[in-house]
Amino acid sequence: SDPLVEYLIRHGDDRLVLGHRLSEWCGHAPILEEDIALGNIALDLLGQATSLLGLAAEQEGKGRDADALAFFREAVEFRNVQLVELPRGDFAVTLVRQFLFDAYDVLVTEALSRSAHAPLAGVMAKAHKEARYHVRHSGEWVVRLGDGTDESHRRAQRALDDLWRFTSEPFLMDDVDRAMLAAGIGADLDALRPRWEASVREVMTEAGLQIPGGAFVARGGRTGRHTEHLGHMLAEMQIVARSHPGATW
Amino acid sequence: SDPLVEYLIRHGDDRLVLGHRLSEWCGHAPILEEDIALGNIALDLLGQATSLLGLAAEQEGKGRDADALAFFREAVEFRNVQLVELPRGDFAVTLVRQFLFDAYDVLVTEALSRSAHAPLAGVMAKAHKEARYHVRHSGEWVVRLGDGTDESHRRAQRALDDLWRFTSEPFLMDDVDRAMLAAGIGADLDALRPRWEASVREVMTEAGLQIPGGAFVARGGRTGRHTEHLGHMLAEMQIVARSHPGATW
Amino acid sequence: MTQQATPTEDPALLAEFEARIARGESIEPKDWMPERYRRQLVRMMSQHAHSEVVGMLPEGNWITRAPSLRRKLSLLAKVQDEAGHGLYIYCGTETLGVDRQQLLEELITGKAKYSSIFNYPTLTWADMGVIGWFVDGAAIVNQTALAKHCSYGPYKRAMVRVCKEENFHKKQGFESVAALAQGTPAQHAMVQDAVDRWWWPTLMMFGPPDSDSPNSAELLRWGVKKYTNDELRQRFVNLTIPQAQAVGLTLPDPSLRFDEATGNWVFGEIDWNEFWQVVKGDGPCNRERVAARRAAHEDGEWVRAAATAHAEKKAARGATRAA
Amino acid sequence: MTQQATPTEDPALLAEFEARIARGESIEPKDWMPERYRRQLVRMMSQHAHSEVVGMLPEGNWITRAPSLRRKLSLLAKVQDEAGHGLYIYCGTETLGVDRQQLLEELITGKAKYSSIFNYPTLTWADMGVIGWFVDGAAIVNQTALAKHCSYGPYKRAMVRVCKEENFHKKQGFESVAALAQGTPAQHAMVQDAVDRWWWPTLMMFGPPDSDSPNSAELLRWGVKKYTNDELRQRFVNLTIPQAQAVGLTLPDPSLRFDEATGNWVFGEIDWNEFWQVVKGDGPCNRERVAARRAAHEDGEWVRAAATAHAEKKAARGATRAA
Repeated sequence: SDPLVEYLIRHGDDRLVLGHRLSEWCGHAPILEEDIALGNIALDLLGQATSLLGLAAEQEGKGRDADALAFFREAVEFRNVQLVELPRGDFAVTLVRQFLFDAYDVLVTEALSRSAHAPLAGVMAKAHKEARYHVRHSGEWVVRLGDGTDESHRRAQRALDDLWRFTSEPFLMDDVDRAMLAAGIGADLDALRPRWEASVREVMTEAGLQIPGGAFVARGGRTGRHTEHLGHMLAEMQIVARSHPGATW
Repeated sequence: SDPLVEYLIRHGDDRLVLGHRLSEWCGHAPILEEDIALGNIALDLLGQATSLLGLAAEQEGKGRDADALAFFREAVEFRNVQLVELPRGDFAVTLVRQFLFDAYDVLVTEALSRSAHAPLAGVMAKAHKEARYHVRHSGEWVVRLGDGTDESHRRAQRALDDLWRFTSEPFLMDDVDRAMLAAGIGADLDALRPRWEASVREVMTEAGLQIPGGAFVARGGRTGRHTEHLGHMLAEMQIVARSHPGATW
Repeated sequence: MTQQATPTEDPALLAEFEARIARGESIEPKDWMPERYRRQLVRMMSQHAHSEVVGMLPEGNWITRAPSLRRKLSLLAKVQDEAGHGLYIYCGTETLGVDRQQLLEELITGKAKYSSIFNYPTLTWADMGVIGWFVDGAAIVNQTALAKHCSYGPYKRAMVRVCKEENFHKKQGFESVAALAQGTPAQHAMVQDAVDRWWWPTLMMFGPPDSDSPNSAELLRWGVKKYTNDELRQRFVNLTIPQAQAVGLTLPDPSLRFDEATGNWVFGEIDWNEFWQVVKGDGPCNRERVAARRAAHEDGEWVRAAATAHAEKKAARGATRAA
Repeated sequence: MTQQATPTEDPALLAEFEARIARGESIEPKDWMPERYRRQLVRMMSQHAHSEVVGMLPEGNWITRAPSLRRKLSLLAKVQDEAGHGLYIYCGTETLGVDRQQLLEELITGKAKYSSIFNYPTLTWADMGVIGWFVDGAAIVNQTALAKHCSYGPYKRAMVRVCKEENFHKKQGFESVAALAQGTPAQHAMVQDAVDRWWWPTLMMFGPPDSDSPNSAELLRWGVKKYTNDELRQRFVNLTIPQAQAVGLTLPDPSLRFDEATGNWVFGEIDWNEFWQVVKGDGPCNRERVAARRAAHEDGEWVRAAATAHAEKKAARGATRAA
């Protein structure tokens, strides 16, 4: 299949799934100001997803639209990285995961804002501006939690320990990435990885958090091999749409 | 609509929803023996639900079957009492809720085993035998938890405090119940209530648990006015079936 | 609201206060005001803020299940707006000397009042459109009057902002309702069922009948109220019924009829027993709403504690470096 | 498995032991047995019990989403059977002097081994049928041999019971697969995708190739093993491929061909890197499986403590009354 379609769906799915996970906090955050902040980040991500999946559907040319992709694909057809589909956990899990993604997002959106595919570049230029706000917000929280109380430190460290193995997948390049890079459309993820590590180490040091050892790399999302979490998330996300096939809303 | 169909659906839905809630424990119970016990109770309840919804669909005569009723109705069309749709919570919530239902079940299945509607009587006669095992199992656990450790007592008391307001609904009689009772088909729930209270008080006393005061009665499930929990439960339960309308499995 | 004994207000100050209001002047935080006026505003504003915050729950319940990306973003943005309104109005209550922490405490212990409508559960996707149409619609009828006439400056200005956003929400809600009403038979049935469940509770949002509302005279004189409960209720009904007719939906009221003479839609008897039950705390999900707010607060305690601890550490380091 | 130094076994006892086995006699718990034999059985039986228990998780993952009542009950009953098998075999290990608590501790700390197949996630409903067909099918090939030939009485008898139930599960699994394969295009695609994901991991269930299995000779002599890994793997492949063909499903192996001379289906190279990764703990969801068992255990601590406390109170009351 068309690697460009695949590529757009990957990045669209990352933001759809992560935006959905963030939206689960609505009405349940520890402070009203954070309900608003997390909601705003979710809106940004879901907006990006809508654009990217729309571009993918158009490029695919089979009459699907962004909603068809979002609400009528099975879990094995989704192409997000596993990192974003993990349950939101407690506030530490959410913010540590968010920071790990935001630090990547700031880099990948910057790279893709220079994509030879103009519509993609446009979406990513806007996304980059949003990512800069996101990473500041999540980075500040990682520091607050890591360097807050004993309890917040413990929760943040546990979150980091549990999430670390999922942080390689966003940077793994395969044939699709290489084809896109060669075409001037995609990002050089290999080049982004060390920059991501540097910025993550800086924040973790300030937060007093230890980056885990261990070489195990969790992967598979980019080819539809997800964790068992995604299916349950999609049950909730898709139930109304699936219950009324062909309806408009 | 036909009160008999309504009646069969009510009792079928109670057991479908409660059986589903119990099945959520599979693989996660505190002891392997309890995984088996809860699973067996779930099997009994789901088996009863299958029979009752099958009878309802037959009586309705519109070409639906038990699966159509279970997997293709909306939350507002379900007729279970609210008690059974509440989340499973911790082990205390599950077992206290189970006991409160089982104590009712033992009585209502006995009454309905004498129903003038022979198929219903048959299903309920078998269900009554099962209910006697269920209530012994759940009653023993309520005592173990209430009269176990401080922590188990606290959890059991909190469960009882939170669940009590949902225990009136199974006994509330409306026009459907009165029509069924008049036809010799249904149970006299008013007559069952004091017997239920007596057996519940006995177990709670042995367990050292206080029956809450407060007159508020939660209700609405029998007419489709559910809590917000049922919709989320059905999203999970129905997603695969709904994603493949018309398919057989 | 219980009438509490208040210190005898200086009659000269009181007269000047009432004259200012009669002249249409705004009362600002630093101005003199009768204690009963201050209490009334605190009650109204805190109830409004609590309502915005609690109101996030019935709608937040459906964000994860919104059936299209546009509706998902739209609903999330609506709930965001509500959070923002709550925040803004809480800040407004602080201008009247109220401690926000105490307000939060009252909410999570079930002592605070908030709009009764949010004690009803959202059972289908169609409830989202109907809430925007009915509930925001009813709130707008109430708040438009406040935005024009409320004598207390901070609250009046808050109402202007809130109304603007809520008008947009109502429009989007009605648009969703129309799409459902004109959609598939299942969608039409879904939205009709939602209308049947939300209509009467919405009419109860305007409060008890005028015959049952003891404070009205004073509130009208002090520019806290401009119209009576029944007047606002009737205005909402007159606005809404033609909208329902336009999209082929009925209201669950067999008594409904249009009175040519008054130009009013005459409607049936409201079940005031249900109203008082819900206000008293015995509605379908009062306990669940309070429990959800309390859980968010308690589960989030360690987060707030971390933010405080970190801020203190930062300040201490700053002080050390400065020293 | 590391070879540990064992006490020198009495050669006369060892000879008699091996003669009994050669005569086809059962070794029972109270009989003399070499320490290495005991350890081998403990290893096999505990791994089997752990596998049953961990195996509840990938299948339990779909009970709440089973798309028909019959399938829901069937899947729940299957997982129940597995729990029962686990319980039964844990009791069997106790006959060899093992403490069940210690076995549980090893499982939740990630030290215990269990069948590698359960470290793969179940991603669609079709995985349920394929697991019954492939995984129970592979287990049966292995366990049928044990049920006929295993020298240790308790384990042999357990295998007879287990095989009977697992044959039923395999039948139901294949029946589900057939229904999907012959169903809608979406169902066919779903089950084909499941087959493509589960085939190679299933072949890995039979363990490393014979060339890589150091213990085999002794195990064969002691009646703990009857057939080699490769023999059992080939038997499974020969059984299964015609079944796939019968329902129009392909296997994800372009090398597959039938060899007339041997009557075997010749298959491609297994990725032994993947096998060792998974065995080592780095499969797709090893960590998640162990974490789930640990969570169930830790979250349930207060329940077990309550049961113990209550039993003690009852006993004390009984003693008091008797006194």
